[in-house]
This record gives sequence, C-alpha cells and structure tokens, in this order.
Amino acid sequence: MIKTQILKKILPLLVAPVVFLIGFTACEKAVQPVPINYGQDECEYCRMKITDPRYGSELLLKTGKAYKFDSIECLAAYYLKNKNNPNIHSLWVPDFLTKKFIPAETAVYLHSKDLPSPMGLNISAFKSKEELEKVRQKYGGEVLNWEQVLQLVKKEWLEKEGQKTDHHHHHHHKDMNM
Amino acid sequence: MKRLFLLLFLLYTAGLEAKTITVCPDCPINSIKKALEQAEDGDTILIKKGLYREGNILVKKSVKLIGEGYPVIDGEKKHEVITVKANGVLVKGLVIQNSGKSDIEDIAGIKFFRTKNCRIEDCILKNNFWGIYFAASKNGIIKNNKVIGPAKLSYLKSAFGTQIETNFGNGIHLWHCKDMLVEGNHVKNHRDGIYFEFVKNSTIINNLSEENLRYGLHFMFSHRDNYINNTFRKNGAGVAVMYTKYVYMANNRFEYNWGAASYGILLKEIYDSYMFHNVFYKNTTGIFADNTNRTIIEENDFIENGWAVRIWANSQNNLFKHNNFIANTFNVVTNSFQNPNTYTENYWSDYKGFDLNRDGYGDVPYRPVSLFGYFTENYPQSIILTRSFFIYVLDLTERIFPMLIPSKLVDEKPLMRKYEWSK
Amino acid sequence: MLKLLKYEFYNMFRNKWILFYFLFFLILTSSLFYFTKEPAKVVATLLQMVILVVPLISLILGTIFMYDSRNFIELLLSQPINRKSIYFAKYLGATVSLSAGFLLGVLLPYLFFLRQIEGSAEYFLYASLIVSGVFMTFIFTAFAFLIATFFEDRVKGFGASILVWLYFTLIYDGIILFIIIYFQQYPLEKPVLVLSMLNPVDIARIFVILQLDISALLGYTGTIFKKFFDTWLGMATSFGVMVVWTVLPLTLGLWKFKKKDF
Amino acid sequence: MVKVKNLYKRFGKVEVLKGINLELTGGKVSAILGPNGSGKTTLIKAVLGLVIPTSGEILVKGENVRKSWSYRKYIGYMPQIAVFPENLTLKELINMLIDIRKEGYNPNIKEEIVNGFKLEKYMDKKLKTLSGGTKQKVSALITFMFDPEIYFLDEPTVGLDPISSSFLKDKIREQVERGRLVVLTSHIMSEVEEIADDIVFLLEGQIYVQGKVEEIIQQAGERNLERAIAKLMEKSYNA
Repeated sequence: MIKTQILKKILPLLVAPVVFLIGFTACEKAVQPVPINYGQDECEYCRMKITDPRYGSELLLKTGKAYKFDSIECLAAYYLKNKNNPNIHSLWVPDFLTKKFIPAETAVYLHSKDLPSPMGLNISAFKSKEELEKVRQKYGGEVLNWEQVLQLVKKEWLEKEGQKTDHHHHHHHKDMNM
Repeated sequence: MKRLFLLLFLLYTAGLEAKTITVCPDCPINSIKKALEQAEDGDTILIKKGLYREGNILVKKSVKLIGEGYPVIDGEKKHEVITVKANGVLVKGLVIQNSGKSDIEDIAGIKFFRTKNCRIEDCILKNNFWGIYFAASKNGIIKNNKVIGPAKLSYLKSAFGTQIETNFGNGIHLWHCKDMLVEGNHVKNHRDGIYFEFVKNSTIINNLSEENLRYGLHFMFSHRDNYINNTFRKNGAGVAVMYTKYVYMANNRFEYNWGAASYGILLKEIYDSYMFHNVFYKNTTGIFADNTNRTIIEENDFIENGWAVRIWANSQNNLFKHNNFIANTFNVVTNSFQNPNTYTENYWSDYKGFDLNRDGYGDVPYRPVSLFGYFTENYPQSIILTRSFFIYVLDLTERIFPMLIPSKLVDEKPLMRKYEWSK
Repeated sequence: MLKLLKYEFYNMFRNKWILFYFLFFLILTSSLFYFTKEPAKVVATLLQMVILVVPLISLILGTIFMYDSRNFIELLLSQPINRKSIYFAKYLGATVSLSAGFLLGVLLPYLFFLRQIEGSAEYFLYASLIVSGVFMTFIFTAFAFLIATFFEDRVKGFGASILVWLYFTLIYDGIILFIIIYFQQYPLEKPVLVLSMLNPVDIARIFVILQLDISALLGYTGTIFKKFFDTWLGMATSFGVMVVWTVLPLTLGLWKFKKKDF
Repeated sequence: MVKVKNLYKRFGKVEVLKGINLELTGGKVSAILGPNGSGKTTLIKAVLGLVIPTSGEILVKGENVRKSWSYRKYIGYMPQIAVFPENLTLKELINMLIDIRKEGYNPNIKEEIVNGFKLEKYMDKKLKTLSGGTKQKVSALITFMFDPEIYFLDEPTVGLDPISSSFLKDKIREQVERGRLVVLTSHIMSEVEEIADDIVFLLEGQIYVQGKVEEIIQQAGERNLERAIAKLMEKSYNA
C-alpha cells in the first residue's frame, strides 16, 4: 500500500525525462541533411575523419538522425549493408564543384582513375551532366548513375569482403599498370 | 690488379661522358631549366645557393639535381615546383617551397610520375600543397628529408560547427608504387604525414611524423610493407591503416594522439599482420580494430590511453600476447557479447588477483572489458555519463553479477609483473 | 533578517558537523596535493566529492539542521518577525556555512601548494570546481529545507533526502542511458544535451570533465557539449539552470513553510 | 485585548477546534484548561500565528492576525519546552532577541529576572549545556524582558524549583496588576487556583465551561478547583 503510494509519487519523476524527450523530438524540424563538421566528424563506415568537402556524404533516417561518410563509396557500402532498415529516409552526396548536398539518386557520377576519391574507388558526384562533362574533359573516365555506383561498390568491396576467410586469395584491387 | 684497372677505366670513361653543369644566379647558366636543356642522361646539375623562381621544372632526363648550400626552388604558390618523369633521377640538398594549390588537382612540391630508381635525399620541403609525391613508380628512395606543410593542428580546435580550411595535401604521398624505401624523414603539418595507397613491398623506417591534420601515417591497399622504428606523434587522428594484408609493424611509437576521434592506430580490414614492440602512449584510443583478422599483437606497451584496445566483433582470430596494459581508462572494449579473439599472458596494471602458487600468473582470470565500455562502444552518446555515480554502480553490479560482458573475453593467465621486452 | 542571519552564523560556525565537513575537505585536498602536484588530477578526484558527497551531506545536514531547530523556529515565530525572514535566515545560515566549509577546505590547500604546482595552475578549472561545489550546496540544502518542511516525520524526511540524492546522482543518469539505448535511431545530440542540462549534478560533472584531460574520451558528444559551453548562451543556460534548481525548491519550501502549522 | 471569533482548525481529518468564540481582556490571568487533545495548545498557537486557522478570525488589540506578524510585538510567549540554538551562549541569545525585537525591551525587568533566577553565571555558557530548569528560566526571562501586553505561558512552572516557581508566580501577578493579560495553561490545579482569575475549559475543540474560578468551584459544589474540574471531565466522559 505504502509502496504503491511512493511509486505513484516517483513514477512521474522517472517518466518526466522520457516524456520531455518525445516532446522534443516531435518538435524537430523536417528531416534534412545536417552540415558535416569537416576535420571533426567520423565516417560511419570506415571510421576515418571526414576532411574533404568534395566527398562528404550523408544518410538520413526518418527520425532525423544523420550518418556521415567521408566518401560516396562509403555511403553506398553502408547503404547496401543496411538497406533493409525501414527507417532510411534519404541519401545525400555533395556536388563536386559546389560542394552542396544533392540527392544520391538524382546525381550523376564520374568514375575516373585520375580523380582519386578518399577510399580509392574514385567516384565523384555532380548535379548535372553538363557539370560532369567539364571535369571529365580533363580527367576522363566513365559516367555512372546511382544504381551503377551501388553495383560497383558491391562488386569491388562487398563481394570481396566475403572472401576474407580465404587465406591466400589474391588481393582484390586492381593496380594501375606501371 | 687487372680488375682494378678495369674499374679505373670504367670510372674514367663514365667521367668523360657524364658532365657536371653548374647553376647559380650569376653564372652563365642561371636557371635550372637552361641546365636541363643542356644536360644529357647521367649528367649532374649542381645548383648553387640562391633563389630560383622558374615556374614548373619538368625533369625528363636521368640527371642528378644536387644543391649546394640549400638553394631555394620556389613555386610562387602557382606551380608544381618540380615534376620528374624520368628514371634514375637523384634530387638532393634542395629547398623546395610554395607549390600551387588546387581544389581538384594534386599539386606537389616534387612529383615523380612513372619513374624507376629515383631518389630524393636531404631536401627541405616547405609550404607545399602536397610534399613529396610518387605516382606509379618503382624502387624509389625518400631519405632524410624534412617536409613541413601549412596545415596547423590548431585549425582543428575551432573547427566544430564552422567551416574550416581542410584542403591540404599529404607530406609524403605514394600511390601505386612498389619496392620503395622511406627512411629518416621528418614530416609535419600536412593532411596526412605519410600516405600509401596501393604501395607494395615497401619499407618505412626511422621517420618522425607529427602534428599532421589527419593521420601521421595512412595507408590503404598496401600489402607486404614494413613499418619500423617510426614515431607518430600528436597527429589530428593518429594513424590509419586499411584494407591491407601482411603488414609488419615493429618498434614504432604512437603517442599523444589525443583528440575527440583520434587513434594510436586504426586498423580497418587488416589481415595476417604482425605488431611487435610498439608503444602506445597517451592516445585517445591505442588500437581501434575494425574487421582485423589473424593479426598477432605481441609485446607492445599500452600506457595511459583512453581506450587501450577497441576491437569490434567483426575482428576475429587475433592474438594479444605479452602486452603491457598500464593505467588506461578502458583496457579493452568491444561491441559484442562474443569474443572471437585470444588474450593471454598480458600484464594488466589494474589486475587485483593474487599469485599464490608463484608461477608468475594471476590465479584468477582477468576480465579486461567493463560494462560501461560495452555501452560506449555500442551507443557512443553514453560516454557523456563518464564519471557518473550511475556508471560506478553499473560496473560494480556487472562485476558481481556478470550478465552482458562476453564471458569468454578473459585473460586466463594474466601476468603479475610487467612483461619486459628489450627496446 | 540580517540580524537573524548573524546569529545563525554564530551558531553554525560552532557546529561540529560543519567543522568535520571542513576538515574532511581540508585533509582530503591536502593529501591529494601532497601526492600529486598537478591541480588537474586533484580536481578529477575532488569532482567525485562535489557531485556525490556535497549533495549528500547538504541534504542530510540540511534536514538535520531544520529538524533540530524546529522548536527554536517556534520561539522565533512567536516574535514579531515574518516567516519568510526566518526561513531565509535559516537557509542562508546553513548553506553559506556548508559552502564555506567546502570552499575553505578545498581552497586553502590549493593556495598553500600553489608554489609547488607543476605545470599549469589551472585557475579556471579550480574555480569551476569550487563554483560547482557551492552550487551543489545551495541546491541540495534548498531541497533539504523543502523536505524538512514537508515531512513532519524525521524518518520520512531522511528517506526523502536519500531519494532525492539517488534521483539526481544515480537514477537520472540511468534514465539518460535508457533513452540513449532505446531511442538510438533518433538524432539524440540535442535532447541528451538538454536532458543533461536539466540536472544540476550532470551540469557540474560534464562542465568540469570537459576541462580535464579525459574530455578527449567524450568524442563527438563531448565536442557538442564543449561547443555549447563555449558560447555565452551555454554558460548562461547552465548558470541559469543551477539558479533555477536553487530557487525552485527554496520557493516551494518557503511556500509550504508559510502555510505550515507548528 | 484578544478576540477569537468562530475559530475552526482541522489537521488533516481531525478537527481540533470547532467554533471557538472567546474574548480575553487585560488585568486578568486566564487559564485555559482541558484534557489532553482538547485543543488548548492549538488555540494558543493560533493566536500566536504558529497555527494557521481553517476558518474564523482572531483579533489582537483590534488587529486581524491573519497575514500580519507585527502584532506579535504585543505578545510574550513561553513555550512548554524551550529549545534554543545549542551553540549560542545565553548572552548571545538575549542580544539576538533584543536585536530582532527591540520594541518594549526593558533592561530593568531583565536585571530583575536575571537576579531573581540567578542567571548571571550562565551568561557565557552555551545553551546546550544548560539544564531543563535553567532553560525554563531563560524562557521566562526572554518572555518577560520585553514587557509585553499579552502573555501566553504554556505550563510555565514545570521544572522549576519552589523558590523560582514562587518568584515566577509573583511576577505573573505583578503583570496583571499592571493591566496586562496573562493566558496560561497548567496541569497543576492548585497553581491555577492560586493565580488565575478566569478559566476557559475546552473539551473536544469547543468551550465547555467558561467563567471565574470561584464560580466554577461553586457551580460544581466542590471544595477546590481540582475536584471541580475532575467532576466536569467525568461528566463529559459520561455524556
């Protein structure tokens, strides 16, 4: 009897922070990309510091939580591993020239061995084909869409990762001809 | 005797063919470019003390560029200072400074592109976008250089929430190379001090890499390399090694990599490697192992780090043996209830057991993981509860009634005394 | 009220508990400085005292003082003084004496050892430790008075004091951890910041830790807090919260005290 | 001087005072009597402002006591058990009260009582070292030295030796002769009979009987007050 009385009095204290939190998140603004703190934030996939604004990417959850990546290939790899999460809201990559976020699905990508991206798959994003061509004139390389980027990352990274139990297989990244 | 004659003869003929061209501001040949025009393969260009502003100097012949009294070659913040596209080039005793800077190009103080048997020795590189850059080269030597860039660590202090200058290049940058030697260099204030990408069968020895904005040493996809007797100090994020097999790291010091997301060393997808006699001192994290497998970590010292070892459950079949864990805030943390690695015969300074049978090993196993450590690894925000009374109670409860910590993550034979290995 | 306060001090400064409290901090701090000459390390240990012992002692001694002076309060109430003055005089008498015990106990050894200190003297760090401790005293003595005014029964009063202490030092952080785990898919940076800012014990703990070496361990979350504290808004907010946590129980206690039958 | 109109007080579920109407005037000693729990102390405390009435009005010298505190300068109160801040000395206590009260302080009266009770030697002693009787004397001292117009004395002679007790009683009578009002409670009926003029007999929160001491003894047809009161109480138990 006394115990339930005490409990009744304490319960609001316990619940208060939770209720507060729910109220707080409910008032949050619409889900949109969060600015990356270059030099401070860590890549969610490869754990490296994010330092290059030409490649810093983001995955947003419906809750507004943002996962940040140092390269487009890391975003793609993370997405491939987590795409069954029903909470995923959107994917964002930076436009190579303006460094502003654009949706990953609408961006066009340049895959050029002479334009190395932070994690070695050499993928850069552009908001339009015209912009991309400006850069491609100098560096060359092939043009990809988002689906093809995913395919590339799957092939170059994820499928090879599966082989790690194999002791002596040949290393999986093609070296440039010397 | 016959042999000696032969040798003398060879030297003589070589001397006949290979001439020395002297360059100085007041000489008839007052620019390096002019000297290069006149030079032939095998010639030496002797550059006397002075300031040389010649735009981009392109070396396409196998010459020796040798400075006397440290002549200064200046890129006027516009050009790549020296570009080498020939084999067997030696660059020695120069000051190379003020390269250009670009948003989309890697402009270096000196760049070697598709070369063999090139050497750069005793040079001073100052204020270049990228310092020494080797691309697609073989059998190169980078020795006793001083590479000081413009990227100050203090940029990071005010970085949070504001856009800061992050566009810096690396100090010694090797890309798609083979059989290289990086020895005795001092690299400072670049983005990454020493950077290897697709570099194989190479050795990094006796270097000091410090106060770089991101990593003191950073390598990816660089198999069968040796890293010996280097010091990586006070780098923004420490050292990162990734996607590589057969790494040999011995006698290195990883120290004062003490920042919000810094590591002594970050191991990401490392296979079949060996870490031996390294010292991790005052790093936020000593070793952070993500997907690191079949690696032996033996006879290393972990002293006064935040986390001595953070190891994720995707890292398997690693062995921690004869290491000394001394006064770290957390010894080992992991994000899983499983333990696929082996910890044995290490010394843990906070081990509280006894050794009644006097065999040198504690009688009860040591459990290096705390529950709070587990939480911080899985829910990073919970770190904000550091030093909370709640955490003491939580850890104490877990020690008395273990529930969450992997029961197999134990050192069955904890050493009673520090393991002495000779340095 | 000031006259009343004067005699409160006469009374308090001769109180053996206050003396013990002072000696406890004096001896502890002195021995810490004796063994390490680095103020940052001393602060790291004292911080635990500030966020655990100071609240606990403030609560316990505060309730003891209030219960013990019940009859005297009756006597005072029969004099031509208003209740507010009595309550404030009692509160200030207790809280200032406790603060002084803590402050002198911690400060004197620091000043004494200041010459022998190796490295940085850490004035700001030490000052923030002391300010935190004083705030803890003001806040939890206010709670003690509130509790002692609410509960006639001493035993209940002590029970409530312990509960308040557990809530702020233990349970609240447990709730935060629960939230962090349960709502991990939400952007929690701001909510966790705000939640921590609502608990004075957490403010003191985090504020001091951020200035210590171990702040590097706090990583990204710590950076957010650090950035917050670096702004005037952050400083003002945390200061404001401390003041609110002092004023809130104090006014509530006074309100109850004014209506109370003796 | 003190007027109580239709006073009710409830503590939780217990109604302690149920409509008290009372008027007390100066120049008299009025004793409030009644069995334990009849509401004596509550009534006194209500007048002092220590207990806040549920309803009803209390006037002290025409001033409503609700929300006022300055009227207490007319009142001296001697509680049943005197407890003082233990680390103050007697002198400090006296100075403190003079400091906060000032009004009415009469050094002559103070001297007289200090001498009468022989308190001089305790002046520099800490209050926690004093015996119960001495504390009672101190309590009387700090009540009388302000020369108030109204006295509330809750069991004033408890713990006093006969000499001190007589001294105190003399002092009480003296005040009445100066036109002061003295309200007291006591369990010693002979004492009440000796010094009181009027009696207010409370029973279960109401005034059961009120009147002059002699009248009450007469009405009950008894020899003395003690027996008269005993009879009254018996009656009430049977009722």
